[in-house]
Amino acid sequence: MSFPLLTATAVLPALGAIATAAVPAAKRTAAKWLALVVSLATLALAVTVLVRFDPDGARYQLTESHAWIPEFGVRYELGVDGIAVALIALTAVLIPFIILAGWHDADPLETGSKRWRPTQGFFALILAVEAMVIISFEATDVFLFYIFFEAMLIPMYFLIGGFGDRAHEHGEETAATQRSYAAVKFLLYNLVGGLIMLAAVIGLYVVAGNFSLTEIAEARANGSLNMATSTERWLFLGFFFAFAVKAPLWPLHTWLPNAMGEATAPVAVLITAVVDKVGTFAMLRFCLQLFPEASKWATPAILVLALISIIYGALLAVGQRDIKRLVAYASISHFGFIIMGIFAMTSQGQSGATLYMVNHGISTAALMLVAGFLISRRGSRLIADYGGVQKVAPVLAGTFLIGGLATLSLPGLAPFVSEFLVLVGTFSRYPVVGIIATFGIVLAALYTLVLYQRTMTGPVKAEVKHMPDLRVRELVVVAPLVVLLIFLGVYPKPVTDIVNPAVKQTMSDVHKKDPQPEVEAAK
Amino acid sequence: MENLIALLVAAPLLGAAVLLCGGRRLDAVGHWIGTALAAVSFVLGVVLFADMLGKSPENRTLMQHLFSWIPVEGFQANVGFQLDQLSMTFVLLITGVGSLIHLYSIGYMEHDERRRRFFGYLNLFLAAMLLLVVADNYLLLYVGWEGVGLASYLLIGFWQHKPSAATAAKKAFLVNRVGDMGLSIAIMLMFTTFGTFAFGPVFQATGALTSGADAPGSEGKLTAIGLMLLLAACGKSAQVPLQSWLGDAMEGPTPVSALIHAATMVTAGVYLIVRSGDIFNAAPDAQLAVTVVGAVTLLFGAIVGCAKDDIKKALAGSTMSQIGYMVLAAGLGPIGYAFAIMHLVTHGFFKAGLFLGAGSVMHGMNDEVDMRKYGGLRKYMPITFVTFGLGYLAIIGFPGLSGFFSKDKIIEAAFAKGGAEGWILGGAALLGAAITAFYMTRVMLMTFFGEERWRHAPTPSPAEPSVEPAAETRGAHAEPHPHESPKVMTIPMIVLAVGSVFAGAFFGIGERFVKWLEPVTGFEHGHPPVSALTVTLSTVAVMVVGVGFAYAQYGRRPVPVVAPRGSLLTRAARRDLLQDDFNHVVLVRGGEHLTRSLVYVDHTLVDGVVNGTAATMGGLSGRLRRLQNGFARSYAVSMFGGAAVLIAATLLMRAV
Amino acid sequence: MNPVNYLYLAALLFTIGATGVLIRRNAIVVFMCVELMLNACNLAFVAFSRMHGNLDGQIIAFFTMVVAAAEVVVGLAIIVSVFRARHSASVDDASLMKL
Amino acid sequence: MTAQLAAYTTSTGEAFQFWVLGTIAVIGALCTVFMKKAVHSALCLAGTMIVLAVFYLANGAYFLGIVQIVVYTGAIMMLFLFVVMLVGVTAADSLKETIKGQRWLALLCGLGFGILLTAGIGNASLKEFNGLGQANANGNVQGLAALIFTKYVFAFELTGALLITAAVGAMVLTHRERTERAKTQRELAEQRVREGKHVPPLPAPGVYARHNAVDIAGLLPDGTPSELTVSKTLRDRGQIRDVSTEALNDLKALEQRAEDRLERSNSGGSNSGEASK
Repeated sequence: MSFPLLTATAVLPALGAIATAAVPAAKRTAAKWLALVVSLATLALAVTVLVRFDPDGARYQLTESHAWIPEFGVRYELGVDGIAVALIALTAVLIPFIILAGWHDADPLETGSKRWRPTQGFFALILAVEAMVIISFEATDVFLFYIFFEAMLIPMYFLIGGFGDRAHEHGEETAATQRSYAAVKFLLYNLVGGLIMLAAVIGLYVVAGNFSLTEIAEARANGSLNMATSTERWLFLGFFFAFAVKAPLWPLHTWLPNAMGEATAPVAVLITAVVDKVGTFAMLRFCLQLFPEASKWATPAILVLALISIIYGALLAVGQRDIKRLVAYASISHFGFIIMGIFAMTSQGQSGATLYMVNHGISTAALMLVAGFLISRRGSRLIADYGGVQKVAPVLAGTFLIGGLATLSLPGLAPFVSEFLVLVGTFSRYPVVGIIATFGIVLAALYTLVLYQRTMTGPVKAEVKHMPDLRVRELVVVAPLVVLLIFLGVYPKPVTDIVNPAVKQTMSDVHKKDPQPEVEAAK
Repeated sequence: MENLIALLVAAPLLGAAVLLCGGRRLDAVGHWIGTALAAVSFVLGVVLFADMLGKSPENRTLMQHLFSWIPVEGFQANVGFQLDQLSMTFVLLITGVGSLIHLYSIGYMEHDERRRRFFGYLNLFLAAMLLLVVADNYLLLYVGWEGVGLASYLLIGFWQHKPSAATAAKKAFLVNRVGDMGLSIAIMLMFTTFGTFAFGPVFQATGALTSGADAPGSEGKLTAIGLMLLLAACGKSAQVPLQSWLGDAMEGPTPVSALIHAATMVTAGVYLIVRSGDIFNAAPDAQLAVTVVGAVTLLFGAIVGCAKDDIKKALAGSTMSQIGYMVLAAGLGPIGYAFAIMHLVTHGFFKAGLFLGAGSVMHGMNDEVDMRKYGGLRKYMPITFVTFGLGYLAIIGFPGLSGFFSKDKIIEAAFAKGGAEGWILGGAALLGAAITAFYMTRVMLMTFFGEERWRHAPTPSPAEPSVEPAAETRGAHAEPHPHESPKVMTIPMIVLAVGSVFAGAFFGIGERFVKWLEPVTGFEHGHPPVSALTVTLSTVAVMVVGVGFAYAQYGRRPVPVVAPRGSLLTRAARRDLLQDDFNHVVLVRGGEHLTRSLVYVDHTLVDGVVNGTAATMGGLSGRLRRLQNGFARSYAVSMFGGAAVLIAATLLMRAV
Repeated sequence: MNPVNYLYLAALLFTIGATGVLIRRNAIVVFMCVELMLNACNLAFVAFSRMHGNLDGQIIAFFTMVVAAAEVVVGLAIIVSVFRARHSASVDDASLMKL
Repeated sequence: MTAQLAAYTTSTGEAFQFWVLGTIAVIGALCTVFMKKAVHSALCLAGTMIVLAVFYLANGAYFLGIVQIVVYTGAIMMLFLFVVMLVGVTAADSLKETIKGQRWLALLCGLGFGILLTAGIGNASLKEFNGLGQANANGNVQGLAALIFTKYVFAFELTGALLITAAVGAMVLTHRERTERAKTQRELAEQRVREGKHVPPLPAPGVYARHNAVDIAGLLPDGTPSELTVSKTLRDRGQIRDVSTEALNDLKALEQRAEDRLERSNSGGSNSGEASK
């Protein structure tokens, strides 16, 4: 038996989490370094996965399979396709930056404050989330996936509820109330989704007799497993609901602005750039493969919801007064694009959606982390409290602008590629939807530029006059993200090469072919 | 040779990267690096041009495939370049005028502490613009298209401390985004119709589509593509209805206005239309829309130009109007493409020259932009006066100068459209020529002639209250001492003036320019209903009339320092014909209300449903918790009762 | 007589024991009632054993007795320690099990 | 009577035994529930258990019947009695209900449960009665042993562990580590003085020359009993014998008698006086 690479990739951060949590309270810095080193080692393993993965090879590679609960046919089955590899790489890349960006976020508050901030816990929880996210991307057993899909909520709950911004405009008491509200809201939303999914998972077991994604998908493909139309639809809805909450899709989105607003910036990045991707990823892997007919049946409704998400999220982002909530609503808009790309059922749409997941992760991380640096300097999340930062902290403003430009999908930066692919993919099958979604790019420009203008330009406000520019640690966080944004914008081929075969497979799972161009069709 | 194309783009890109990432260490030499790399690009352009001239006209197109950009099933986007005569024309214009303006900026921006960054942005602009014109497919063109938009955004808002500049930059970007939406929809339409969006295959497929009668509704598709491309062009080239950003864009430093908002970027829309000529040729409805937009804009811009007292805004109106001419010509089909580009090039020379002249005037007048506070400057800035004057003569179409050749041809072609359309379009173009002569003469007279109004009324403060101490050190409040600009600024002006004088004749005589472009754009001679000579004579005549009117109003009477109230039209024109007010009321206010109400809805309705559910649950459980009295025996009763119910249920199930 | 009557008797005893659990407050008496319920079950098991003609039922009853013994030991120990702490053996006095 | 039918029914002797002892068992169970004092409940329960043991024997479960008597009745019930003794009497012994509606609900549930259970048994098809003749052929104990040490050996081992755990658990629960030094007599005396209550030792029970039992309260000078003299446990159980009325009556009678005697002696005196006169 070969080395269980996938297990190792997931187990390493888990062990790291335990080790970090076990570091004595006095050695705070040691815990930070330990977490950073573990996350970097995980990155190395993820890169190994990336290298060992052969895009033209079998659909699921590096597979591992062991019996787990034989009575219920639950197996410990791991395997990655191109989409999963890309997302694992994204996760592994982002976590070190998140850790580095949150270096001081969990330090004990200045003396006199009663709040207890367990530094070790903060970093251990981040690593725990990483482990769970990675194994969710790897699991090819529905039950195994479900367990970690749900288990993720626990560390996230503590990350949101336990660690807020250092300063808060309404005082520590209010902040704690709002934080716990946000954390509970996050938990409840996702638990409800998860419970409905659990019912669907059990239903799937009753119908199919086991939990193996590959076996069920194969049985569905060769016709040996027939589901009644209504059964398939109900099961699909059960799965989709959970993923739509996680993703999040309108109107199940309201937990995200609260969670992202109250959490520290690195945790907010963890939510939107890493954890939420599990939702969209699972739509692609589970909804489409297990329930192809029901997916096609639900497409019109889902496209409408995605479209509403795009426009609604963008409009609300324009109306926000809080920087982090603005980014949250922008993310809702972007998730609308991703879901639209998945359910457009075209190669371009799905490749674009996958690419979008990766790119959105990087671009939001860049924007949100810089926003976090900004907020930590002034101690306010309100846009109106800033002004003229460009003058005092040009590098901060510049990176913020690049993050913003990535968010508005400027060509040359990575998100453009994915957004355009999604739009083209949607347009070629549903022209009206595509055109309406295109309005989203105008609105994206509006909220980004308004944010930039109000915070960075104009006369220098007295409160920001002595704001320091980015420090070395912060620059180390932002610069690689910016480089990645530019590189993947100019040369996304490495990612698309990995993703394309997997998308081709998914397309054949749902028995869909790309619409042919008219000229060739005429020939 | 092909590799030089990539270098052409790479040189300024490298400059931008070095200058923007280099930090303060490069402050001392940054401007020279920027200028040098722009010049390198120009030299490369010239080398490529020489190489091109050495080939036969049919084989002049250079193609280079660099790498596969977005390879996805069924969707292939490449990074590849196509350099043909059309692109070449643009390359030379961009790098040539660009280099000159880099040079000029060294002087103009001398006292700005962020000069290095300014040159970085300028280089970024050059790279994006070059990418735009040498791209071999629409998607890559789109990259350049947005790239120039970004550079324009950064440069308009270069003086970010001024809220007006930041707002203007944002406005420009947003309005352009609306146009970009058109371009992206056009690309999507091409992809669904042809399966590709590379120039060559698309134009081939267009031909196949129109020749073969087997694709019903194909013209509708092509018209849709054409209209979307037109929307894109409107955004970038400030055509009605997306013109509102150009006037505000004058908040940027003057070299920026000269390079981006006069000579190059704003003409990208014309490039797009001419480049997509094959599509427009097959979609007459779209073509008609193009001509209408052009005609409306050329009058719109001209009227706005008449009313503005801000010298740069007056020139911006003029730019809008002149691009209207080009768009009009481009909408005329093969009879107009070449003339559109020819006017574009000559306009590039003289308008850049005019802007640089305006910048030179402002430089000497403590950044004063109000022409009512100029007057009689010809004595103090002779070189500026001469170069500006030559540009002025060129733009109004003074016989023999470059504007005369290019504009006259467009008017001719407009008449040659034939029928009522021809008469209307031609008439509009002719009227536009008259108004052009009027407002340009107005600018000329108010600036360089008449009494020295700046002497009587010491400059109060510039139009925008400046909060930036740097601007104050430039002495905005002191009495101006008009003086000639340094050599580094005047030399580019002189070069551009030479271009404005001779370029038209060089291109126009013997149809040299038309023949040069013909392999790319095609050409057919138009047949105006009246003879060409009549058109030319009437053009000159209306020009003279326009000049006369202007002289009567501004040359013979003193110009009031404070603007008179003016007629309704004047007041409307001062406010950009109320377009901004419309935008403000409908889009800005409406949008604000929409977003505000949506925020409210999200908070109360969407979130309210959830919170309401939570509250209901809370109330319900508050009632239920009274059952939890803490007595173990009570709990035991419920357990026992539950067991009884279970037995009953089992029995019932067995009974059934 | 039909041996099923043993089952009826077991049911009756079980019910009496359960009711006792519900109405008595003295923890010791409650405990005794629980023992009564367990014994009723044992009787049923023994009767079942006879019905089926194998000893499995008796085995279960045997195990029940063992477990009951263990339970009594721990349960009474709990009662004693609760009594020491509160000076009361009433189950109603331990009523903190509420929201 | 065919063999088939024999399996369905039992001998008349067993039937007689069932009806008599069954009645006793039910009465014992009811008494367990309704007796006011825990001791009585425990004794009634012991009676029921002995009856059940007989039933086990009658059902062929000889081993279990003996175990029932030895372990259950002999050991466990005695444990109960010990605890009753330790805990003593509390207010919990009152049969008055304190939770509203609890009694009615309990009776309702009990009635419903009983009826349903009976209906269930009646509903079940319990026609076959194989008897244990075959299973007990090699002796009941041997049969059980064979099962316990083969099929149920794992469970058996587990119960062993359970019992050990239970024993340890009981010790842990009831054992109290002494956390402070025991007070010396001197310290106790000093504490008493400091508190200022009952500086002298508590008064002894009993009435001089009449009663010396510990459950009889001593009388105060006015003849009323003093509770201080009796131990608290007895007080709580209400087991004080109050002899005050008796004592007062005695006193009254004594006085009466004394009066009578004095009067007589007076008269006697006078008589004697008279006599002496």
